[in-house]
Amino acid sequence: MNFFIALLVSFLFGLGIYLILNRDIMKIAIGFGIMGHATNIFIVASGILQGEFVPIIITKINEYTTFIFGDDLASGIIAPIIEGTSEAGMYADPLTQALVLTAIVISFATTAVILTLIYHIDKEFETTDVNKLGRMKG
Amino acid sequence: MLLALLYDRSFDSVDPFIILAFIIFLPFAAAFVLPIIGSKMKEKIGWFATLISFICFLAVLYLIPNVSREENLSGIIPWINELGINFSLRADGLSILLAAIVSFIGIMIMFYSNGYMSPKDDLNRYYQYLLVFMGSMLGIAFSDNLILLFLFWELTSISSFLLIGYYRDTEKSIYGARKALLITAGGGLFMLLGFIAIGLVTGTYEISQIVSNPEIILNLKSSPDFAGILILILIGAFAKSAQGIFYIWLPNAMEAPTPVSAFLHSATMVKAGIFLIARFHPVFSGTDLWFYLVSGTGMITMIFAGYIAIRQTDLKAILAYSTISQLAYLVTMYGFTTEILPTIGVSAATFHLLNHSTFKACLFLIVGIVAHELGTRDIREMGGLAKKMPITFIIAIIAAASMAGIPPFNGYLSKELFYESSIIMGQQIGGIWSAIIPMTALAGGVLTFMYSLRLIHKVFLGKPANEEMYSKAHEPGAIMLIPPIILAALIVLIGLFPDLFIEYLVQPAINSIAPGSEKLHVQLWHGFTRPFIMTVFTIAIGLFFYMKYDEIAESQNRFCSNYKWFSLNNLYDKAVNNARSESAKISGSIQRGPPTGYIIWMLVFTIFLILIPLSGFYFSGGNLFDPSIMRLPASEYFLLAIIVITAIGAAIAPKYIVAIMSLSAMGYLVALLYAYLKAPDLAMTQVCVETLSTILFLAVIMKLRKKEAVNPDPRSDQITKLLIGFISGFSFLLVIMATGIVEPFVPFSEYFIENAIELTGGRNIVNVIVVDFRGYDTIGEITVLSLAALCVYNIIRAKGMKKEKKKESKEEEESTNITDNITDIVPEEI
Amino acid sequence: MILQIASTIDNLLLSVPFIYNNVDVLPIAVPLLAGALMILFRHRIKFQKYLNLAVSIIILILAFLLITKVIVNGPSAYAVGEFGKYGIVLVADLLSSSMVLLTAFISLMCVIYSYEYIESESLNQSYYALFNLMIAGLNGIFLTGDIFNLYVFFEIMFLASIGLIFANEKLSSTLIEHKFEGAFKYLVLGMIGSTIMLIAIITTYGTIGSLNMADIALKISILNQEGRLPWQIVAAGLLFIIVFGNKAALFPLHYWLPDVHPTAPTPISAMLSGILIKVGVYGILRIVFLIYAPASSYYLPVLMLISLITIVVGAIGAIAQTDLKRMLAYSSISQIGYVFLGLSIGTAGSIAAAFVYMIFHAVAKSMLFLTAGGVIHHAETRDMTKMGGLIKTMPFYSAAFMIGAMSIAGIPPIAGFFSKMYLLKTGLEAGATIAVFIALITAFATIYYMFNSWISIFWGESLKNKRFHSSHEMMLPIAILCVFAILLGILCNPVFEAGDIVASQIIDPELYISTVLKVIPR
Amino acid sequence: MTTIIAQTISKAVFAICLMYSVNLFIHGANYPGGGFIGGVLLVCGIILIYVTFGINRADKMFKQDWFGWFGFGLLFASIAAIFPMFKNHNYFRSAFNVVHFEFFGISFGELEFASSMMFDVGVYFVVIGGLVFIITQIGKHKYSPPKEKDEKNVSLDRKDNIILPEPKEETEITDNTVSAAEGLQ
Repeated sequence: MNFFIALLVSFLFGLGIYLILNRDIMKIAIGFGIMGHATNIFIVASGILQGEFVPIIITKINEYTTFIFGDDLASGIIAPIIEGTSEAGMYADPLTQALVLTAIVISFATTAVILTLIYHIDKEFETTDVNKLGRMKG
Repeated sequence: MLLALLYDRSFDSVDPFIILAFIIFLPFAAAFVLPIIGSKMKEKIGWFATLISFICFLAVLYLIPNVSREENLSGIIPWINELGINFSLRADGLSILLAAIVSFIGIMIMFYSNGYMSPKDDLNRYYQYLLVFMGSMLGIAFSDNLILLFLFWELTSISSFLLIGYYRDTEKSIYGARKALLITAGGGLFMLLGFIAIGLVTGTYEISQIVSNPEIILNLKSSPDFAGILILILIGAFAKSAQGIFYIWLPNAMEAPTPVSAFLHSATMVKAGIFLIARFHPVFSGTDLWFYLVSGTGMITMIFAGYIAIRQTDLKAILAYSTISQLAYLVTMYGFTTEILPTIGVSAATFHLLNHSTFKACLFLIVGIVAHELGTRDIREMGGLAKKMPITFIIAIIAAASMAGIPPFNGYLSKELFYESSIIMGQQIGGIWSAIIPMTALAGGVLTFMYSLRLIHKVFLGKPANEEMYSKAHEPGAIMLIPPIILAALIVLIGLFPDLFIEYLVQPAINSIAPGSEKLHVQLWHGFTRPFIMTVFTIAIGLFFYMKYDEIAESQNRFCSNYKWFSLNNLYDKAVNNARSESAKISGSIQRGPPTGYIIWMLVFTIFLILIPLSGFYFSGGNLFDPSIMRLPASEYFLLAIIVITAIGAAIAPKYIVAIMSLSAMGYLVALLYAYLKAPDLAMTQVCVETLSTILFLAVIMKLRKKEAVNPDPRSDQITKLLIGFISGFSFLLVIMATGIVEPFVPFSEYFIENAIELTGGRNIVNVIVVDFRGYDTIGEITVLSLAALCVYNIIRAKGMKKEKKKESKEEEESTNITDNITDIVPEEI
Repeated sequence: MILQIASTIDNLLLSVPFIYNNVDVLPIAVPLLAGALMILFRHRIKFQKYLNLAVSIIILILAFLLITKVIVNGPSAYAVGEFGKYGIVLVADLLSSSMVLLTAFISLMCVIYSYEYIESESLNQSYYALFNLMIAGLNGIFLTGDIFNLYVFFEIMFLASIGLIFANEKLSSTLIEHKFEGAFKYLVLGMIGSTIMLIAIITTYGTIGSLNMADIALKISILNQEGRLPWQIVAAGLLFIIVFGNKAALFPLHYWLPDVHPTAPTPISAMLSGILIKVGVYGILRIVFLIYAPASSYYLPVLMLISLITIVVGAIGAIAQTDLKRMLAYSSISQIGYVFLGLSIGTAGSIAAAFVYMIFHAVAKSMLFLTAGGVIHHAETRDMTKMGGLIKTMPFYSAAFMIGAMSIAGIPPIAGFFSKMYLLKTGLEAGATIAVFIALITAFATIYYMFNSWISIFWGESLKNKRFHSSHEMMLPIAILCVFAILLGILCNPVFEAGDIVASQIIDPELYISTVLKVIPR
Repeated sequence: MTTIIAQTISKAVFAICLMYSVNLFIHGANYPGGGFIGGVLLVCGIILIYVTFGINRADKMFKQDWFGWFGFGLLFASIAAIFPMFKNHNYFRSAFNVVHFEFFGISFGELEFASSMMFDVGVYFVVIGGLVFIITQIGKHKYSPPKEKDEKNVSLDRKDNIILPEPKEETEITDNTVSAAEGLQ
């Protein structure tokens, strides 16, 4: 896997973990957000097929076009989309992208839950300090 | 006529196994249906229970001729193969002896209880427990499988626990019940381990196979685990029979109703440990360890318990310590392995087993009568009852004399045997032991004589100490008198005609322990032998010391009050009372409360686990970095740098708004990164989701009290956290770096790319995977989304107990642990 | 005989091909569908109640049919979408199908209990939906043969359990702040666990190129035979241990459990302690003995060590507690340590023992929690020191609690004894004497804390003598579980036999792998 | 932000979002897009309306039971997944068919009908319903400490040892709650 992406991912992980250990409850949520991003980047970047092309097979071009994310954007700015079916190695790994799609949703869902919880904890404990969340111990 | 009926063997065709199973299950079945019958019979339910035990007794009697002919009465039903547990029953002499004692004393006790228990008590429960106990005791007697035996063994512990705690409101009963359960059931656990170990060494749990096969026994004795097995099993047996350090539960168990004490804690349940020792006698005996552990423990307990019994003032406590002491006789004798008359110890012990049950049960019933009439069990409040209760007095004399070993009662016979065996044993060891062992036996006898005499003297003779109570006292009703009379008659009968009982009960038992042993000969008069001389000495010395009885008791009391810490009870109480507070300390230091510590533990553990294979790989010369992968377009460096900057911004900004905005910016940049990584779907999704999550964050922040992060930790804490973050980030880096396809394998993605159009008709492979190839994941994903919505809904509407915060916290401080309360009622005996 | 009955049922089932062919997926599909229906019918209270009961019973029947199919025909693989190993394969071997059956059984009991116990508004609006989706998640975890799918269903179960923790009970005795605090800890630790799980999954995928468990297992064993097992694969397996250990509450990961289990509403506590922590056991069984089996020499010593610490720590915590439900939660930690002890010894016998232990513990512990719910309602407090003398007013509950306590403490003839003995026996056979001895000492502590709490709840002076109208809907599940706790003890042969088969399937995963790889993609 | 201009613009943006989201949804199989992205985009539009108009007004405008939406979506997706079973196929088995529209020899193009499309409809609904529900729930909620009166009632009930169903909490949010929009401005 690419070293710099890996460095970025692990840096974000480290940062996320540091934030999760933070005293402030909101920072914990932010930490999870950062960690979620790190995981997602990791998943995308660790795709086995490191091809040059977006994983969309185009056999017939210009059947109809869309007005923002048309072929131009897809093939021009980001990566070229080639014509005709071709060998699998030419594409970026589609499976990891599909997995990330799922992972994004799941991390959004958990973020929503934790944010609701944080809001209620703030109301109930009258603080955002995690160290005060120690009423149950032993 | 009864005997004639027994010998009319018209049931010979019945499989003995069925009879055995019937004997065991009848009490259980009766206990099960008892509430139904109880609702009709009301307070007369005791007669039903009596009937059940009578039937059991008859069935046991029916088996006696078979056993004395040494027929093989056994049967087996396979139960659990994996554990080697079979429902196998077997009746030999020893089990018949125990079963006869259990069922006979059972009849007496249930009969007696009809008079003793008042109709106001919860009789159904009482008789249920008693019947369950009787069934499990019979189960112990007849089970041929070690694990089956253990099953019944623990059932007796449980039923004893319930019976001791019968008066469940009083703290003393609770204390006693808990103590009995912990010691007997806990000891049982160790015994279970011993049984399992035996099973592993011998390959079977069937007692008859282990005991009868000399090869197996030899195997076991030479096994390196022999000492461990023996100790584990003896722990169980001693705990049950209140020997050694485990004696402490028995005196407290006297909180049970008196018939229960008579039944469980003198006549039968405590005999289970003895029974086990007898059962394993053929396996373990003959080794030095056996003698030292068994006889040693027995002798020490015998003297110690007898000595402590002197200072007791509670009638039942005296009897409890006397029981411990008497059981110690049995243990001592079973520990003897002599070359001359090799089975003398076993014979003596087995005979005494029977005798002890009769006289001790009888004594307990007498005590029950006395306590019932006077309303107290304190020996200092009594006196002169002989005039008021002449019949009780006579019975008491018979029983006490038998216990003290005075001819012509049965206790005398077995005590003579005890003396004889101790002399022989002492001679065998030689040296100073030839004096010490008989002297110990003699000392035990003297102590027994003393407290037996005291019992009669203080209760029935002399002047009444409490006139008021004395005036109320009178002879009890026939229901309460008949059982002790029968028992007393039995004591006399065995004393005068021992041969009948020996032939049908004792001798088969001895044979089953030590096959082919000589016939036991007992006579009331057999010349001026050494045992007889010892008996004379016993009485003489006993009388001499009885003069100084009060002084001895006084000195003991002084010792106890001066050295309170010097007692096992104290140790037990400390352990039990402090268990909760001490473990609360430990648990509190592990479970500290705030989540941060928990997260740190989790991460540290994670890092530790990653380190294991990493270090293995590194030290075997692996290469962690592959330089070929360090290439990236220049434009992307810039993107990565901005992502890092925004992330740091989100991390350090104290104001929430800034942090959220920074996080949001980072999210959009990540979307751009996805675009660079050739994932247009992802980029679009990320942009939309990031927008929504920013809105969500903002919506929450607006409702918080403060819009700023709390002050950070002290610097040292922060450095620790940074360090943990750094190390975990680094270890993840190593894992991530290493991720890369191993050559020969074809990834799944190729299948998707090649077959997408053909199978699904879609060209966007990512989307096709999402809704088609792995659509099952997606349905999970939308479920997660719905669940999040439901969670939010539930969290918002969550309600808890109405707050009484301040009041409750005060109460918590004031309230003491339940175990603390018990310290007050710790009995004063050692 | 069991085989005969099973094959008869199986033959009968053959005549209904719709169910016979899809019985692997129906335990997941039916509750998913039911969950959606419950959301839609949330205003029709009666209908929803009966629908839910019907669905629970249907799932139980389906689980039963599934296990008979597995018993008769061996492990079966079911390709969702018919893409073979490339898609998602559901695999039902005896382990997973028996877990499904256990889940269906315990959840039916908890559902019946909930009718009376959960506040009506909470019950109608979200409870049924969450409950059904949680069952779908659990069954999905047990049946799936795909590691990423495992992650997804893991999240379903996780979020559903969080939602259920916040269901309101009638006469609640939990402070709302405790609920928030416990749930926060649960959520935070669970989310870290999820992140770690994703990393482990992707590391595996990035190295092996496969997401199918059987496929990965095969490829890893090939790599291992060639002697070039990459270290990150081993690390991924260890990371999975963190994830599942977190769910199962192994020692340094157990912190959330004593806070969460007691604060949840009682039927949910029963589900959490009965089933949800077993998910961790199931997962580790799959990880250690199937997917990363060649590297199991790394895993087992670690597991053994932490399981022993878990046993002791749980027992100490349980002794320390005065809060009834918290004591039970700590006891769950200790007991799950026993299961892991059996698992980490790693012989066929000890795995079978761990399996049996797991099942018996599930029955006993969920019954104890349900009983505790009634007791707490009656006493109006969770503090055991403030209770007392309840045996007079609630004899049924005292008997049930007694049976449960005996089972947990391992006193015969209740089920728990046989599993504990099996564990000790197989442990001794495998030569783990010290571990067995520690387990034994802790078993003694178990007797102490279980009976001590029984005494302080049911004996002693009765402080309050109030009448408590325990409804039949609350007593019925307890009674059924009681009967099972006793009957499973006396008639435990089928369970033991199943345990043997399960252990043999786990030790030798070849059958599993070949079953999955035989499925042909279209 | 609750100016007329913002409100008008947001209406327009909502319309564009709606159209584009449908477009994305239909394109999903062949181009970037799909039910999920389409749904999220529409949610963005809806939330924009919520932000600009305030929650209560926006609720009145949409008159939607978002709770039901995701229930419906889940049901739809489930049924779409189960459906192949009735055709003797496995769960989630997909099929597609390309239909040529040809009348009187004139080709009107071709349309592709895929079963996964049906499933995608479910996804679409769940995403819209779920996300909007989450955000509006969090936005709507206003913390109110339990009233004294309730407490007394409950404690009285407890003393009488009769488990009464607790008084139903009002599920509908009263009008005086602070809207998220105010918070978001």
